[in-house]
Amino acid sequence: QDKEDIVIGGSIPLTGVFAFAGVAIEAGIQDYLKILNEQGGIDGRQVRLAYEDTGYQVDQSVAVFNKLTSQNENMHLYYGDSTAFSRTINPELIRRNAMIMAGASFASEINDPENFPYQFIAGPDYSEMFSILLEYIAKEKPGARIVTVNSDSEFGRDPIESTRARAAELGLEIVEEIITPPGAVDVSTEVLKLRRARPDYTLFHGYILAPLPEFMTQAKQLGLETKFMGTFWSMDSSIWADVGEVADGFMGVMPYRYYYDEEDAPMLDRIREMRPEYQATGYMQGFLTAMLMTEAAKRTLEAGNELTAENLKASLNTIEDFDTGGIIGVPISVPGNTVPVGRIYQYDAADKRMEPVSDWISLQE
Amino acid sequence: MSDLLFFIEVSLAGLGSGALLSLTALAFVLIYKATRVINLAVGETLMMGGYFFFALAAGMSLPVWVAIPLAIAGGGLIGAIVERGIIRRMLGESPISVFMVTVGLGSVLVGLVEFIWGTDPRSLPDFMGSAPIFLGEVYVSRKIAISFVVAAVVIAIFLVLFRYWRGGVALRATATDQAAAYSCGINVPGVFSLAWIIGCGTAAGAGMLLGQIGGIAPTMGAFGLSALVVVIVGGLDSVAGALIAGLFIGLVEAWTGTYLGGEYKLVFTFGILILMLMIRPYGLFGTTEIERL
Amino acid sequence: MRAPMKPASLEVAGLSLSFGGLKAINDVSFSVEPGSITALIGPNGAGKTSMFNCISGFYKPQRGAIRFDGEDVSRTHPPERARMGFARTFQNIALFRGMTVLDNIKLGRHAHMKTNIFQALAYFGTAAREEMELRAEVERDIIDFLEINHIRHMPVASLSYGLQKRVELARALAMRPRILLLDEPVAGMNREETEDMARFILDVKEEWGTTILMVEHDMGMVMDISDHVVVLNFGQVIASGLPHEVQENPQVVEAYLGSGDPAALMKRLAEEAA
Amino acid sequence: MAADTILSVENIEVVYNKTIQVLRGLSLTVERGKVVTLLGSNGAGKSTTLKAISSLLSLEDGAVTAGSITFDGKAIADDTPHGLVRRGLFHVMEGRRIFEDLTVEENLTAATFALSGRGVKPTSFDVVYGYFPRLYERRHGRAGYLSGGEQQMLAIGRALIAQPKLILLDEPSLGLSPILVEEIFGIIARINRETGVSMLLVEQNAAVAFAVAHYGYIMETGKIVLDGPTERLVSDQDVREFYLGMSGGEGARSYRDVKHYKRRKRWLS
Amino acid sequence: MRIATANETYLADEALLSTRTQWAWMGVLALVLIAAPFVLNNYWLYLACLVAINVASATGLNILTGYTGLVSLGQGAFMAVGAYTVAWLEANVGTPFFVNLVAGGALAALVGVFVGIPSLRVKGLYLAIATIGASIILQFFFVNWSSVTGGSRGINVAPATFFGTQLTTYFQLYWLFVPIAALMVLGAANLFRTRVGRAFIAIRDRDISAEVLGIPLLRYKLLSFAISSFYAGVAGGMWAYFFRSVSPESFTIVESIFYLAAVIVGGMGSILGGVIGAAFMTLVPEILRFGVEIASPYVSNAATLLSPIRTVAFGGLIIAFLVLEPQGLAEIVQRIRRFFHLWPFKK
Ligand SMILES: Nc1ncnc2c1ncn2[C@@H]1O[C@H](COP(=O)(O)OP(=O)(O)OP(=O)(O)O)[C@@H](O)[C@H]1O
Ligand SMILES: Nc1ncnc2c1ncn2[C@@H]1O[C@H](COP(=O)(O)OP(=O)(O)OP(=O)(O)O)[C@@H](O)[C@H]1O
Ligand SMILES: [Mg+2]
Ligand SMILES: [Mg+2]
Repeated sequence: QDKEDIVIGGSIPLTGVFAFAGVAIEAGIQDYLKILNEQGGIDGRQVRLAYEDTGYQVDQSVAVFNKLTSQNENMHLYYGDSTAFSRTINPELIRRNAMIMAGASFASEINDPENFPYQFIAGPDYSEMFSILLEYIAKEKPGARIVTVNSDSEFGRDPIESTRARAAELGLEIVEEIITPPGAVDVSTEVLKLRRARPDYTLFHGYILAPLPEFMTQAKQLGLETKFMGTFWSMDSSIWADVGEVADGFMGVMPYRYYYDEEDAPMLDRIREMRPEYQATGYMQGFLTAMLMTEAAKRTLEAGNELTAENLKASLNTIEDFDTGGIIGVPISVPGNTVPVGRIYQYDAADKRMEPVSDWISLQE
Repeated sequence: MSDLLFFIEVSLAGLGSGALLSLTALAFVLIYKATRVINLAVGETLMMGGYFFFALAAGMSLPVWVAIPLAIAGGGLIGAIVERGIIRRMLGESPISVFMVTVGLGSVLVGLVEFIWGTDPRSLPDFMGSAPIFLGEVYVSRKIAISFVVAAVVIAIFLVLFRYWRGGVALRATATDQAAAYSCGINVPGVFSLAWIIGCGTAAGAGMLLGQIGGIAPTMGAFGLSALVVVIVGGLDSVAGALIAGLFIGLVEAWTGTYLGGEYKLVFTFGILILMLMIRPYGLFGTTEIERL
Repeated sequence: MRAPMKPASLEVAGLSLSFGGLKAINDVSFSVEPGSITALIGPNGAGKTSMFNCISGFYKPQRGAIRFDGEDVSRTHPPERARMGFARTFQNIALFRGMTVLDNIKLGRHAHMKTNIFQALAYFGTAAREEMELRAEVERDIIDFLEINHIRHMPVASLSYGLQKRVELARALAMRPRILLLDEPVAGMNREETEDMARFILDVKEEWGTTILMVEHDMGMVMDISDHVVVLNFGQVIASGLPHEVQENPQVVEAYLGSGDPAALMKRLAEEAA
Repeated sequence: MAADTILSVENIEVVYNKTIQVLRGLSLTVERGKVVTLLGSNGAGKSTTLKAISSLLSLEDGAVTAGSITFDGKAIADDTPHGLVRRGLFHVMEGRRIFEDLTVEENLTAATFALSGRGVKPTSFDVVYGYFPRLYERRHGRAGYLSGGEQQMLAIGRALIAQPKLILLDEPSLGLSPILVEEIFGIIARINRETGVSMLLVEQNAAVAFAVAHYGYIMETGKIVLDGPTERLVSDQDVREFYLGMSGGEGARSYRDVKHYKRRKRWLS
Repeated sequence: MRIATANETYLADEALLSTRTQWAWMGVLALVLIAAPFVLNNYWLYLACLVAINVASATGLNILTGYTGLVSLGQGAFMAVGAYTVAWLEANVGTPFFVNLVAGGALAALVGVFVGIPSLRVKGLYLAIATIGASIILQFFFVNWSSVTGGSRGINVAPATFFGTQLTTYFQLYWLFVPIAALMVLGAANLFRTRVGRAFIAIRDRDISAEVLGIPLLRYKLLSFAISSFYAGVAGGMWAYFFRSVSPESFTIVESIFYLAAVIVGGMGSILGGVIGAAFMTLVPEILRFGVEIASPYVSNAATLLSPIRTVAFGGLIIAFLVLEPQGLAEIVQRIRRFFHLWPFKK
């Protein structure tokens, strides 16, 4: 039999600080592959995920990559778990010219087809997320006062500079930039700063949950009238479920639909059929990533080309007005390394759900 | 709002978190005083305290006032197990070996927490309420204020104990020379156990307070590192030093965080640490080691 | 046997050292003749070890001078003094417990060796040559001399107290001493072992021509082998002279020697009991 | 065994690190109220014997592998080291082992733990200061800065506070000036006389040990080779030669005359 | 018991390998190392390179901590200095890799000396804590000195080039890393045959008396820091060529703990110990990975247990070795050697 499986390799954080995402991502990828394979796979070839846990540590991610590549012949697609890994493995990807990679990192740095020719992001990068947030704010409240709160990590610092520029363009005023040391829990002094700045919007980035609830609690106690917003990794409704009343009204940018979204979406129906219980945002990310990757592979094979990284990436960039089955509410294109689309959702503590408060905002002209 | 008022608020918040540092530092001091061991796993024991409370109050839905003492006891139990199982076998080994053992212990505890509770951060059932406290116009976070009071009371108790109770002498005697302490009729294993149990119990208590403020996660052990700075500045064997240095570091962190930016907090505190080691190696109140030829 | 060196003289002039309020050494002056054995005795806490620490440079006296062969060395650091020819043993044995006897002895030569870090990393060449010379010399002049051939490869921690004291002496000898400071060389030894050590000390003086300054509480040995005795009390010199002169000095008897006779003690005890 | 035996050691063997055997069937007894001395050359195992009696061996990875030790009528096998102290056995260890970081007074306080659970009235520290006035002067200073002699006084002072029935003294004369040796041995004898406490005394300075002891043992490489009342020991030829340094006739021989030849002890041959 | 070998010359008595059996073993080892890259697959070659890097760094730390008794939790930070230097030189100067590695080592050594200054006043645990402080301060510079370090994103590193060939595969890097690591280990072993090494040990055993015996304390303590961080710097440089990207998050305090653990598990104050400790600690997680793979059909979500198990095993190993085998693996090796020495056919 010459129709061998196509393998998606995966350095996935099933444990460590990012485990909650990794577990969901793995499920998302697997489910999409199941759907795809049921439909006959790609060109009659089945697609299979070969992955291992990395604990969200770069050296482990690299080790897993090396292990999987030496064990699997037909690995043409890869899922990586962190910005540091994406960066570290980049030269090796270029050297091998055998696979394209996407992953859990939305780092702006990766959105650079020149330096990261064989990687992409199945959504907007962090700067683009902030752009989406700022566009929303500019529309809701022109000239609004904004405070950004970022964690002192690579993740947290990613969009700071681009945000400054974008806010200026949109006529928004950044009145304070707060940076918290990584792992800080006591944020009282930061809250005091916030009180002094009196912003209309407070934008968090570089956190998953903590210390956002404490921030919001104290701000509420102080009677601050500010709206709190976050980015993709803070947007899962299940992590907010435990926080309670304080979480009500938290907003943020989300590139995908939620599991429970009611708008018409055949893929969501399918997912709910396969998995009767709630699936986190990471699931959608994994699902869409797998969809885009395999689409690229499909287009490459259909064009009669070999599955090299170069060909795969070229095929990926041919994706235009592509229907994701409702995972994203509008047809998408991948002209470069990202899919710069998103929507603002807001948390409703009573329903324990994120509700859409805007239309889909696309940064593509 | 006036700058002065802002400064006072920031300083009060600093003192509040400083008190938590003091309490954690106290856990270092208690264990060091009796066993000459710098227990680098204090941070992780603190984390365990948070998770115990979580398991009892959220998992088993016990009332808070039952869960708190039980979680502290759980911390003590860790201390007891570690002391009986590991530290006691290492009597007479170099302090550095024992130090490294506690580093390993920290890793084991983190692994266990990830094993049992996973890596997701959690929030603790609230037992402090959240109505803010205003001292005149000055705002103080309720949780921080409560933590401050608790830490102050606990430290005061230990200060009094060490002043008037001859057990303090036993602790220090054991630390200086175990064989000689035995030969004076001091129950050396008892002193070891006691120090570890109380030290780890204190850490667990601090963990619950900290968890109230910022939730719990397997990474919260990093707080122990700041507390380490506190004990070095205050003196490894001084309860009063832990108190004063804790408040001091808390203030420094608040000021640098506010006026320079959060990213400067750690550099500043560790800068102070190194400076301190250069000028007064044994801290503000620590006992200098006697070195004679 | 190695060629004797030119013996060195040592002079302590007006030396004072205090710790906080405590005057451990108070304006002490004495001198040690080249090639002699001088004993420094005195009650516990009189400042003898502190004096040794000043001479070897470990303590910095507040006042006074230490002259070695007429040259003031008070400003030099311990390692420099080691290079000049100061060598010592310690009251509480200070051997390096993680090393073998041979390495301990070789270590004594440190200050006189030249291998630098790069030569050390490469080893072959200069470093190897120097090490071999040292080894040959140590074997010939020290290990044989002190009769410690059988233990040369043993870790010092496993040796008995008496042998450890002997290894300390060996290490001091490896320092090419021109003046040897011995701090209680026979403390904790019984009569037989003391006799052996006394013999070595005399041999070092005679065959190596080393000047020796010794602190010791064993009066039997001190009075037998030393040429000159200096007595300290409360950080001050209260007497000095030939052994028998000092022995009869009433002040010394009162502060330090006591009856000096176990028989007298026995008698006194018997009387008290009665 | 006589009824007034406070300590009896029978055929004990001690092994360090599970490999090095140090004591090979050593036996000795101490009668109540008596001072017994144990002599022997370096490394013979004297300190080891004392540590075996006070159960401190385990701290140095040593163990009693055979034989038995009875203190005050009861085997010590089940006692913890501190339990033994509280039963009235106090070990003044080799090298003083005072608590350097504590003050003189705190060192004495530490010794009061020996009285726990015994229901005896604590001794006033003045008793110690009475015997050793120099300690009184330095009672608030850190003990680590005391001179050797003062530290030895403190070590003995701690034993006094503990009100023991038996004191094990390991080389109390080590590093002390002649007059202090006399003084301290005088005090040891006085303490023995005034309080009736029994003592087992390990010494290198045989002459003074014989001055205070009623009975003596001489050990060599882990075994007792000679024992007897002091009067008998001091007249033994080998003891005179090897421990008291008297060659044949009267008085000690001079160190200058000692030559490099190895003499042999009778008890070894 | 081993009977003392009666060597005829002092030279033979002081040689590193004194018996024919030892030479034979060394020969076997060399052959294995030469044959390995032709036999191993890419993954194992990757691990072999990683072991070489870790051996170099652990051996350096062993000089400082195992032999000189100065506990350092800064080895990771020193490696970072080396790695950044190499990355910067590659990006801005383009000097040959060998020069870069030496420069990385040298700069790390310089920083090491600086960090070592507190050892003038403090030792033991206090020093260990000072090194934690120093690495946190270094970390701050890595994050904030963006113009040189690339800030929190770090820098990418061009591959090492050797006579025009880019060393990009693990097969190629193996031939670079293993000889360098071997040379460094040999250097360390040599060190302890000379006065420099002896001085280090003396400082570890009792520093104040070492001074009186003629060893300038500060100079030697700093020298030890310098050598140790030089080793770390070179190892960090190799790391940079290996992972080809350096960021502040590459070298955390956990890395430093890893190296200290490697030295402890291997055996403090034993060159052999540093080497096998580093190899062992690098390979244990991989062995656990295979263990989990085997268990995965029987245990549900075995994959998610891997990381906690590793974390526990990492700490557990440190504890177990310190409690049960304080001399480390080196001692176990010695014991095995002694055992075989009793065999009928010895050398
Ligand atoms: N580093 C120090 N700090 C404070 N006091 C000290 C120090 N070193 C010595 N002393 C004090 O100085 C005095 C002299 O001590 P030293 O050790 O020189 O006495 P010594 O004559 O050697 O006595 P011994 O015969 O008992 O050894 C003592 O009172 C001692 O307590
Ligand atoms: N902790 C130990 N581990 C291994 N061997 C030991 C230990 N302690 C003592 N020894 C060995 O046991 C033997 C007896 O030692 P011990 O200290 O009992 O002798 P001692 O008679 O008291 O001698 P000294 O007069 O030197 O005090 C010595 O050979 C010594 O090397
Ligand atoms: Mg002295
Ligand atoms: Mg002894």
